[in-house]
Amino acid sequence: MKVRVRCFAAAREIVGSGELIVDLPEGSTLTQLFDQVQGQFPRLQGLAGSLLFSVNREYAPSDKRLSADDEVALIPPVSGGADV
Amino acid sequence: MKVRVRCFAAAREIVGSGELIVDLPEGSTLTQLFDQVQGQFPRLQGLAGSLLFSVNREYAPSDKRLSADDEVALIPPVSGGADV
Amino acid sequence: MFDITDQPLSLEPLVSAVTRSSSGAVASFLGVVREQTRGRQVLYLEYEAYREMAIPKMREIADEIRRKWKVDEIAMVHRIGHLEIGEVSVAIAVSAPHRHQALAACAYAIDRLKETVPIWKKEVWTDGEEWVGPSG
Amino acid sequence: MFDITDQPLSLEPLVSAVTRSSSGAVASFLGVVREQTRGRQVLYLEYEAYREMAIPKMREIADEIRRKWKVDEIAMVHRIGHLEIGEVSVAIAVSAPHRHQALAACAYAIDRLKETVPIWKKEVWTDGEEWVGPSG
Repeated sequence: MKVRVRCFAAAREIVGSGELIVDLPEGSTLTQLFDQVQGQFPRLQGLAGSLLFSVNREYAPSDKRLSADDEVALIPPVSGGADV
Repeated sequence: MKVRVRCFAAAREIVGSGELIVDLPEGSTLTQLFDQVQGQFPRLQGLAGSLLFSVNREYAPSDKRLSADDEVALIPPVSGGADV
Repeated sequence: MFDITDQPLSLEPLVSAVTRSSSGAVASFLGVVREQTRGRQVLYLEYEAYREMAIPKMREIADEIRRKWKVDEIAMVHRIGHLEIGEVSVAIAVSAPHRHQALAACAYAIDRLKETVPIWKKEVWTDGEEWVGPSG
Repeated sequence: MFDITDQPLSLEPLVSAVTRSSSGAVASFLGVVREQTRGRQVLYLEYEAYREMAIPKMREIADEIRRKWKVDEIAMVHRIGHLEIGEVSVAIAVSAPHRHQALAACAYAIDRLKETVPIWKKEVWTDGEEWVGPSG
């Protein structure tokens, strides 16, 4: 199955693009997705401990199983709202 | 001695003016001033329990002794800042 | 900026007045004339101030704030005269390096203004009028 | 009003958007780009958002606020793109019948925005750049 992976901030810069299409076995989890993407972009390992995921624009745990056409995002620690 | 008495809000409406000049014996207190003004404007009695005084633009206790040329104000309960 | 005015208030001039290069946060407050006041239909309000005492009392509140929180600047302006429903009676802005200070100081400023600054409000209804106390 | 924009922010449109005839208070907050950030000289900031998720997350914060306080309306707008020192990165306004609700809800809104809304800031200094975490 194919899922769309959106990349932001430091993750986007490592990947070199705001979006990837990743081909995965049916029933894969977010962890499996991330392992695959990290295989392609090893520098993502530096973010791994702090990264959150969203699936279809909701934060999701890393054991969540994905479905075809899901929109996943790699979400580094957020920092909106000014330095205050 | 003469002191200037400024009147605001309900006190101003009862007195019919924003300002009075009151002639008092030397060393009179705010209480004595108010008794004299109330003698002239008996409806002030309805405010007496809630009224504060200022002398020279600072809140002052009613036993404060006045000096010539002091600016006294009759200060009904304040209600600035909207009904919130 | 501490003032009493008979002109309509807006926040923008206060925000500009308080923002410094050290300011990371500007908290502000507007008091607005509400439609309903304790069940009676208000037509309009009349605000009156002891201007020569009110402005120094605003400055005292600012001094209190500076003793309690690390803030950059404070602005308070109160309107007087005839106010219609929906109009702004008071505007406050506080800038600070950090948001918690700005927000706490702004809340303190409006609480203290209502307690100590000699300004009075008369409510005018269809069937009468009354000077309102601090709980109003 | 919940939005992400690359245009300069000002409070006035948010204040107008939230004020109702029932509103006695409008509390607002601006986040401003400060000169000093942990001792390094910032030249400018770059903000980036996951827009399609950020706006629903702002609406969720507004829903949380409505469950906690009696408020009239809530507006939150975050700017993205290139921001210079002194520019506004986020603007929030909350109206309520009473001041305590408006002030508490406004403080809650900025706290939660910083925690949950997918927006990122990169600091650019004279000698480098870095994506900043939530404590930054």
